[in-house]
Amino acid sequence: MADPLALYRWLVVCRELDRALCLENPRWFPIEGEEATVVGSFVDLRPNDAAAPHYRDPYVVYLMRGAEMWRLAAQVLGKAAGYNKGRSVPFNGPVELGIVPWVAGDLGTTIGTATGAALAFHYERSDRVCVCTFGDGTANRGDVHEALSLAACWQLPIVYVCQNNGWAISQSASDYLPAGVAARAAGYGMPGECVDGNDVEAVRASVQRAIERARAGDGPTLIEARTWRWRGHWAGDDQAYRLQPEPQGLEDPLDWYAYRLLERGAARSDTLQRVHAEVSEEVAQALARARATPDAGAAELGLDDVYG
Amino acid sequence: MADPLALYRWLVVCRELDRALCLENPRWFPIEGEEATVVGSFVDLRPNDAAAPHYRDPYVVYLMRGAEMWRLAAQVLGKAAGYNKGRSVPFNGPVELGIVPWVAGDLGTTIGTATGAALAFHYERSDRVCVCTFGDGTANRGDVHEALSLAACWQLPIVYVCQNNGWAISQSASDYLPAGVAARAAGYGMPGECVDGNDVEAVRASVQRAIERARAGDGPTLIEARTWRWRGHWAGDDQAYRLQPEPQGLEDPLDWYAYRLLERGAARSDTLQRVHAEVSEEVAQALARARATPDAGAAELGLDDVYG
Amino acid sequence: MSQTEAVIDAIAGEMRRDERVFYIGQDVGRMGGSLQGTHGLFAEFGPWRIREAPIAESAMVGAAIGAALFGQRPIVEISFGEFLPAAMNQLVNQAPNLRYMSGGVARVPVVVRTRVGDGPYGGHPQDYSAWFAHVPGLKVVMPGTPADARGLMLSALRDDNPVLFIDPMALAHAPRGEVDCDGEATPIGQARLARAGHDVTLVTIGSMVPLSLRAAEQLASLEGIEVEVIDSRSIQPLDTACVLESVRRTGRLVTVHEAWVTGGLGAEVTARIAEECPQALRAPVVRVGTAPVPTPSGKVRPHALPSFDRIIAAVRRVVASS
Amino acid sequence: MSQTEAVIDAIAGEMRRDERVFYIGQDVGRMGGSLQGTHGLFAEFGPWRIREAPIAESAMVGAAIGAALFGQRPIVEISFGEFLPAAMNQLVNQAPNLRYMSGGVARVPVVVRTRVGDGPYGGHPQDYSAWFAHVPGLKVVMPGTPADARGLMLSALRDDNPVLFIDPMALAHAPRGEVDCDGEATPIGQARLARAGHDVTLVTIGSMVPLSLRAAEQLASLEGIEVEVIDSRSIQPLDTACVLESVRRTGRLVTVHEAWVTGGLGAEVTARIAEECPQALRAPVVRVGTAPVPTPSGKVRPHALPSFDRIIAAVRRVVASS
Ligand SMILES: Cc1ncc(C[n+]2csc(CCOP(=O)(O)OP(=O)(O)O)c2C)c(N)n1
Ligand SMILES: Cc1ncc(C[n+]2csc(CCOP(=O)(O)OP(=O)(O)O)c2C)c(N)n1
Ligand SMILES: [Mg+2]
Ligand SMILES: [Mg+2]
Repeated sequence: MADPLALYRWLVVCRELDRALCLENPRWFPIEGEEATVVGSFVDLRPNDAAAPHYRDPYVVYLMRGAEMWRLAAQVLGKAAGYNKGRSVPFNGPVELGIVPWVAGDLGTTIGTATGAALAFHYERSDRVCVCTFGDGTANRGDVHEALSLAACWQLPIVYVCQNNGWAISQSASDYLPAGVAARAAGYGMPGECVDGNDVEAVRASVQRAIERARAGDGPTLIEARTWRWRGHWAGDDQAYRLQPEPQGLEDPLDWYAYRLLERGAARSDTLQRVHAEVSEEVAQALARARATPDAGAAELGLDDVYG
Repeated sequence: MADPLALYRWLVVCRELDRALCLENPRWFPIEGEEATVVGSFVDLRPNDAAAPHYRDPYVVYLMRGAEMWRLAAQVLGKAAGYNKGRSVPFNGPVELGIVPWVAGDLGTTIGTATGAALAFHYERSDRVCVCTFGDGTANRGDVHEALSLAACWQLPIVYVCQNNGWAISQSASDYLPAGVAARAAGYGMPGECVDGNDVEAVRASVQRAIERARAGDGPTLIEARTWRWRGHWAGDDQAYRLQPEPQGLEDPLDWYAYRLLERGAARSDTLQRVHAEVSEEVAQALARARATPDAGAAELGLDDVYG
Repeated sequence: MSQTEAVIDAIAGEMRRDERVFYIGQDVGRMGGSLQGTHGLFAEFGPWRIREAPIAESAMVGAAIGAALFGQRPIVEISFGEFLPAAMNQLVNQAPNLRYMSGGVARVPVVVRTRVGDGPYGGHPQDYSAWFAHVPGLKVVMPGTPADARGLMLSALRDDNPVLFIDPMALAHAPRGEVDCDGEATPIGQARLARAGHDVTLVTIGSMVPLSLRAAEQLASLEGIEVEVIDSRSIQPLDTACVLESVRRTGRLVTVHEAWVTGGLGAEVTARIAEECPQALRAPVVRVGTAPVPTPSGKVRPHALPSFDRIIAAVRRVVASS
Repeated sequence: MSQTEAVIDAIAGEMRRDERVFYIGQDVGRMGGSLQGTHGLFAEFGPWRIREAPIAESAMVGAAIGAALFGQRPIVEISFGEFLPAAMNQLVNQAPNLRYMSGGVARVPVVVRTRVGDGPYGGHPQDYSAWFAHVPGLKVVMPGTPADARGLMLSALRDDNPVLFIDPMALAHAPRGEVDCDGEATPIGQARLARAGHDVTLVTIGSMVPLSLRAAEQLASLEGIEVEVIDSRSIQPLDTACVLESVRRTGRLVTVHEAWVTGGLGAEVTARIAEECPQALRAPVVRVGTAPVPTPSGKVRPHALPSFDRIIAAVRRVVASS
């Protein structure tokens, strides 16, 4: 269980690391603006649960599970020291930490795998659970439907969180989601909920309730966390397609949580500033360490790593 | 528009032909008990609309479109005179009559094709529509979700009718449909309705409303027609897996409609009996004619019919 | 035992031995599976381990992969090979990539069982097995005898990689054959010399194994042509050494499988010969498979499928042309 | 023109000429498509004819097939070949079967456009093109020059059968080449003699065409080896006559494509040689393709892909071994 300051720290890690990675690699998919949804969805998992984050900068989730930041940075830089040995898409995560990995780039497919993690836990009659996030665009893939159906039929211990950031590359969600994603829950006979995805406490509370249901054997839940993609689809995206103005009153999930902590007297502003400074330093060091390592190359081709 | 007696006649055609086909081919998938859903869904289509019936004995739909009964019977007997030249699964229908055909046996796939028929009509800005039925088991296929999403996004002129007969081969719908199928409509922002699938007038009224919406440019509808599979999955199925008793008060859709016609004075019982007799005779003749034709064979291999 | 009984024997044995093994499929419970392919398993193991799945092939395979990744050893049945395309993203973008893309860490002990070809049921005959050999990371096996059906299933279940296990439907219930129920597993990737011969090498698999053997017997007794029949058993990995050795002796190659010819197993076997020892070929290779049409139904089907007569004709041709 | 510009030119031309042609894809509107593959089309034709689709590849392809069946001539774009598996049931159980199974009645004039391989974008490189040649009923083309990109797209759009049109990403923006915008369509199923030579026949396709030509030039100038380069252009139907004629002259065959070797185009080309004229082969065939690993990313990728050096080495080997 993360205390308020630890929670804030994860939000900051999410943002600072992402910003740094965007500068390193214009093809990185930035998470800025969506930190509360990511952090709130995964921060309460136990180490032996499974985490299946959406592809958009999921590194904070990997870090929560114990991944080393410099090795993740190495993935973005295409270094041999990446957990993926430089082979896969960089947003892949280390499977040895209970992460459902990204071993290809087709959206929707990992939701089946995540559902299988929940099946493993269900089958062994443990109280382990899986949290699985996916995009609002991804929600239209057939695999999402099939996975939700299967999880509902078998009452699997999984929490599906749709990270609705309003966009799928250049398309606006208003064009491909005539109704909200949470409205789909009823069709599977599972609880559905729509939360403010910029409010880390709201996301966390909703996910916690769903996790409890899952641990108790009461099956899956579908949560829709409404947030916003602040930046382009990829870091270098000029977004010439964005014609509509930003929605009014968009919250910055970090500021929002910082204000709350200050209001409640749960933290002082210099403490928060120190968190930013520490994290910046940590990110800089991780990047420096990653940069100093060799690029992935012929040695990582790995003809012997295909079959085990 | 079918008058009451014509409507009754279609119900009888559906049942009598099916019974005869079951006797001819133990692998035929019988429709008995579900006639009202099939007939009610398709009877109000215009000739230039598209019909995409579920695979379970869809012949009455093909007949409504103008197919010749003996040529359909020929398909079940594996004769060269079948519209499919004996090549495909027998439940295939003639594409030249605006039917979305069954050219393989994988469930769900034809729903995409049916949605494409609606796309063609939408694209040409006509008021043509497509009616597409599918099973309650099929409803869990990813393709159904994707097709409904696409139709909702583009507001395509299509009516989806889930022919919920309570079974998918040996599985009971209570095991794979935690909620009704109509409950899924809200998730696509489309109207959804659940009707008594044994009441041909109810099915028809619901589908007619949906067709009108579709013609008017108001997009797709999802209807769930609740009916019951009286027989086995295939004609020769011993159904050893059926442990539950039949639901109470199951209506025979033919009797039910006959009673209504009689009550209202819309038909006399000897008229109805004559319909049965005429249809039986028609079916017998069609079968006899089909039987007398040659089996499909080497001449139908059709190496030149693969590409056009 | 029939091949189906032999497969079930292997599965039941492993399920008794290893709690982590369980089964996902449609109608695999009380009904006993398509072509009775899981007969008796539900009665012994119950609904927790013999799991009825909704019609959601991609989720079934995806869930099996995920469960394998998290410590179980599931079998997932796709009733017929015609439905593999519905789970194709899981089968080719996910299962075979997991180990390699995780830096060699992930283990994915999942068996995907399906059935292909013509047979007593007659429906859904499509045989797409060749596709899965194209994609590195999967193993693909197809038994041609009851003994191998049991032996290959045992190997598949004990393998830490995703294995596609393909039942040829034509052999589901007959011919029956001796099966040693305490016998060893059949190693994946080793072809079997089904019949020795010195005139022609015939490489075959699955349903075509007994047919090819019958053709070989007739050719030997009536025409004095001795055909060496190699049952490939595995499509990926492919046992090339065995075929090479044989073709070096016979100088003639015929390939026979129920799948289509273009891009099929026969193409790969032939290409490997042409890579290793083209000069050994004394006659043009002949490939036998389904005619280049979508596999038809009913009474048209026999005219599209490889047959006893077409095998005989193919062998005669390679003998005549050298 | 670049290949991408040439494809767009063909599409725009047909859209002007024929109202029934329209385009379905993701991000193909204002953004101009992945790799700018639809640049300018939205501005000219607007949202009715350049349709943005949800992330629902199976529905996209299914809808295009249905629209084709009901009188339109749609193009459906699957942004990257890696996503074809998500639409596999439509692509192989539906599109290629419609005509045959309807007794030769149905017409399915649909073009499925996708992109494969390494390239300026770098993502989603999987090349599954070989699968689609295995299944009767589809046509499969992959241009290797801007002129063929335009010409093959024109043919695809005018064909009454489902055509899978594959852009090799490596050639998306360069090299540029002359394109006659009033020129004829390139017939589907005819290979192109890209370079005449008498020592070795090299059959290639897509991204490997310019690379193979460069290798051939160097081999000619530095080593005096004259390589005949055949650009297959079409995977299904496959132009065998052209390759046979060449191999009969050169006695040596090298195949080069970006897809994996096992079960790839090279296997089928080689098998057809072994079926027709194995005795013409004076040296073992060499097949060049991606190494047998799931196609890796970034800096590992060049070590897996076929390269200039590997092509040179392959040619040297076939020359040395005869
Ligand atoms: C099956 C599939 N189709 C298309 C793509 C291309 N693609 C990559 S990201 C993306 C948008 C995804 O939208 P969403 O799920 O909302 O996630 P977001 O990018 O907004 O985080 C698309 C279409 C893909 N990767 N996989
Ligand atoms: C993709 C796919 N999976 C499985 C099957 C095997 N199968 C044939 S009919 C059937 C049951 C279908 O149930 P439902 O959709 O309710 O239709 P019903 O048979 O009840 O009319 C199944 C599972 C199939 N044909 N296609
Ligand atoms: Mg989004
Ligand atoms: Mg049903």
